Amino acid sequence: MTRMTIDELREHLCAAYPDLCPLFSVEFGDGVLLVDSARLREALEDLKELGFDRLGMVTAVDFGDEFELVYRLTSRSMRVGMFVKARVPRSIASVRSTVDLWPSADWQEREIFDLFGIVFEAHPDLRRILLTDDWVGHPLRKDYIDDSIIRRPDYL
Amino acid sequence: MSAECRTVVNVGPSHPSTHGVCRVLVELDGEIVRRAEPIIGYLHRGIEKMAENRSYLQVVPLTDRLDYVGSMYANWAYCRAVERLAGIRVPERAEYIRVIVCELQRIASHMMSIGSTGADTGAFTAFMYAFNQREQVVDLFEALSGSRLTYNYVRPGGVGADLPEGWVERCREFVAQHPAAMMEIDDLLFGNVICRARTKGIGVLTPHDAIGWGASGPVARGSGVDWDLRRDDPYSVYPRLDFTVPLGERGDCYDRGRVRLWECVESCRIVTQALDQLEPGPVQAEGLPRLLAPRPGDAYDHIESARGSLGVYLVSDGSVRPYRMHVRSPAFANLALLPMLAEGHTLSDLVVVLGSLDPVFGEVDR
Amino acid sequence: MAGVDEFARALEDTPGGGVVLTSIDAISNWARGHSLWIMPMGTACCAMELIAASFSRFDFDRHGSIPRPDPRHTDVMVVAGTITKKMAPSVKLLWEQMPEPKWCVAMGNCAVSGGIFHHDTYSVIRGVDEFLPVDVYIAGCPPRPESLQDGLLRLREKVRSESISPSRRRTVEGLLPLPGGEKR
Amino acid sequence: MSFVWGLLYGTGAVILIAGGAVVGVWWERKVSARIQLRLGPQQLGPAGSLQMLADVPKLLFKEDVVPASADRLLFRYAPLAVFAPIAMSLAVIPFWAGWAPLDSAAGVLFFLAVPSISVLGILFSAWGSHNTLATLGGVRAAAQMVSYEVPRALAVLSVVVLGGSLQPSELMDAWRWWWIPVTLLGFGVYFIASIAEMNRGPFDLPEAESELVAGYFADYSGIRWAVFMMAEYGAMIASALFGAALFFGGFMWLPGVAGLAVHIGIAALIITAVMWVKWTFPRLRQDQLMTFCWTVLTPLALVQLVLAVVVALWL
Repeated sequence: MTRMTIDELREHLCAAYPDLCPLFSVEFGDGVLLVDSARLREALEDLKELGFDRLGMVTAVDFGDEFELVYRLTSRSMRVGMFVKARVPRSIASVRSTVDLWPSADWQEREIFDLFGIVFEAHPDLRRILLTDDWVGHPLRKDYIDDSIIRRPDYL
Repeated sequence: MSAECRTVVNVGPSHPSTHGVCRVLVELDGEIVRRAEPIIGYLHRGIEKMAENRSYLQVVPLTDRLDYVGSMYANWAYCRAVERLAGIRVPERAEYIRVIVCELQRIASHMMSIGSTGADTGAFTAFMYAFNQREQVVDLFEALSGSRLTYNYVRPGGVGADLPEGWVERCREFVAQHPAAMMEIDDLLFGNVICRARTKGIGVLTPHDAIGWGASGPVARGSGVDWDLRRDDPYSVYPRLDFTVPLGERGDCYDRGRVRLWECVESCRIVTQALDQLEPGPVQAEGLPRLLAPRPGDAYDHIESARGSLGVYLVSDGSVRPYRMHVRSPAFANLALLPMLAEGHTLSDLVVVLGSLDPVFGEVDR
Repeated sequence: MAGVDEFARALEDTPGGGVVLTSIDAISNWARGHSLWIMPMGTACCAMELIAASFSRFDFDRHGSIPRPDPRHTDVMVVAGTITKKMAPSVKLLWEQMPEPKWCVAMGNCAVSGGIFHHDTYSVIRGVDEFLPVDVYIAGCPPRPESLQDGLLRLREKVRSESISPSRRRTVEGLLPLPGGEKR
Repeated sequence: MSFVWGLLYGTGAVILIAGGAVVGVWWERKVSARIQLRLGPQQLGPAGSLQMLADVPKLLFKEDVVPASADRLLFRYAPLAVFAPIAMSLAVIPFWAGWAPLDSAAGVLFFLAVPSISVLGILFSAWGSHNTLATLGGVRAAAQMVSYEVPRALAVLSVVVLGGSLQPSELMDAWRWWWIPVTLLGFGVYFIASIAEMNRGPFDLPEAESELVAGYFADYSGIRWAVFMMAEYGAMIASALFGAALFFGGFMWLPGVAGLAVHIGIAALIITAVMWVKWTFPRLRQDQLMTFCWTVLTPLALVQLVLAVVVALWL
């Protein structure tokens, strides 16, 4: 069980799934697989087959017109981690849930739904998790407005 | 008994053994838990949103308040992400100091967890004994950073200040006495036949579930999942240090507790080695601008905290503020196991299982 | 407490009754002040210091203050930590469950004013005094247990000035509404 | 005449228990503090011994809350229903050679039977509070107190077999020092079963702080709660005094007042041991509690009983 380097990972990935190969890049020392939101589910399934048995983190980033979904996968056998990123348009912010692949996605997807308003299809129990059930809006969106927020004076 | 006979009991959000503000809706059939649903978010303070309006350095105090039992971890994980993003090289002495404080922090945090196992099972005295050990670590940290709880010590590029005079000796003293004190607490708690009966075979987590549910830290290692970032994804100076990763076998509350116990002893070894290898030098990277403005991109880095792999995901848009910060919280992932682990046990076991997952709600809710 | 109020009024109307009333006040205030049992409303970081306060090193039992998890048995609610909008109704409910006379200590910057979470956040209530009548504010993030000790001793001074008679009692604004309306 | 005597006795018992509880709570706070490396109450009086003088008036002056959803009648009188049987049980404890306040021919039986009535009070309070946690606590208490009656009674029975009487004064007159080694096992069973009877750690499931917050008295405030605490300490005092008499001879060691002092001293040691156990041991689970009672404690009590019978026959 030795630690795999990024290059080895790329080779391994390309050998197993040639169609994913061109989407692979390296950013700040981490392997990143940038996929289309339509193919996201497929790519994640492939990577699970490849040996990525842990879904460490799922989160989203608000880029204005689009949301970027970030999946952090870890493999115990290869001892390596990598990212899968996919962009979904803001207008139809919806993506297939991964709870059936990795149960750890359960609460994390609820959290993204809560704070970003991205809907995960086929999620068993998609409710707000951190905020109250009657909360209006999704606070981590950049355009979230709440009268109760007091802006901090810009000292820096 | 039919399903109609179920009683719904609300545990929390302010309950002596939820370790913070967690609410657990429990469906009971007599005393047997049929369904336990944790309801979290009572301490959701929006730290991730706040970070978007702070400069990179100003976020560090916020990370203190994430895992308030082990502030150093969140500091360090955040700083590693910033350093990766901005390409900062940290001086060696600073790395050693970070390892030392984080291993001490592991002791402090595990003391809290082991002690609260005592409190959950009703042995409050063991909690006091464990807490006394924690107080000594807190004293050491106070000498370092001036604060007892929220240290703000690990900063991007190094640490806040060099070790004060005489600190190394005090630290050695503490580390020397700690394993013996640890054994005393072990005798008082896990040596007690009632405590063993209360924790053995309770809340069994299989390795398969541990991996699938993203459990990490002592919770996963208690089930025999041999995964420790310090060894498997080595960071900082850990490759130069010799330590073993204690593993459990059955994955019950007892094993999780024992793993924490042995981790404390291992931490003492690590601290001793790190103190031996510590050499004079700068503790802060030179030439850092007052306002960091990393190039656009995103970076993730994680460390092994007392609760598991604590990761920080940072997105930069090139400005002086993070565009987005996300904390991958181990306690959040571990707590999601509660419904599975508590089912079929009694209400008394529920609090023990919850305690053995060692959630810190600052980190769970963020 | 209606019976006590009437009794106190009757005493005040009786010649010489004031002396008796003052004596009763002195005894009850002394007893209350020296036996301030804590309802630990610990939510965040300050809760750690609140725990430390009653443990071996600081040991508030020396002053007769012991923590009891049950609101019905306690006198002082120490709100230690950030109160979020989701948590506030629970805090208020627990406060209502405490029997009179009761006091509230806001421990730490978050409970005083929101502290570090005052700005830019959407879910934090800026100070517990937005919905509870706070008697003692303790600054610090988190305050040291010694500060909490000082706060409780100051609360004891404040208790000393109270009276069972309605006309001599300080007027407190009762329960304030939760910010953003009632939600439970 | 018997009414006046009863009134006098009742007042005496209440004063005794109240005084005992005041001293007991202070002592417990000091003992637990010592075990936990703390100091305990320190400010009022020497070693904080007057601390309870502040606590009791404070509880007296506290608001008496009755929850709106509570069954008012049951809720209000449950503390009395818990307290009264325990106060009554003090009546048959022999304090003086040939004398007990109520020297009934079935005194020992009285002592075993009457305090158990307080379980009804606990159920009243649990049901009356209209609170799930309290109800759970009350049901736990009922199961536990009824079960531990058995080994406790069997343990006491072994002394009765040796003495050949159920009348406290006669039993004490028959008491000989060599009963101590013979009934030592019985005392162990009596000690453990009594701890369970008075709902104290490690058998404090009905009021388990970390699970049920405060169990059946979770909704009681002020003086009503104090009555519950007094009942708990009263049960402890009664059990300790009775055990000191039956298993250790109590006042039989020395004549007169000195004997009484020895008796109280032994009882105080037993009480301290009860506190020591509480502050050292974790709490059992409900099923473990019942298993322990029926598979360990009851057989042991039976063994003790057989032993006592053999010794009694052999003599």
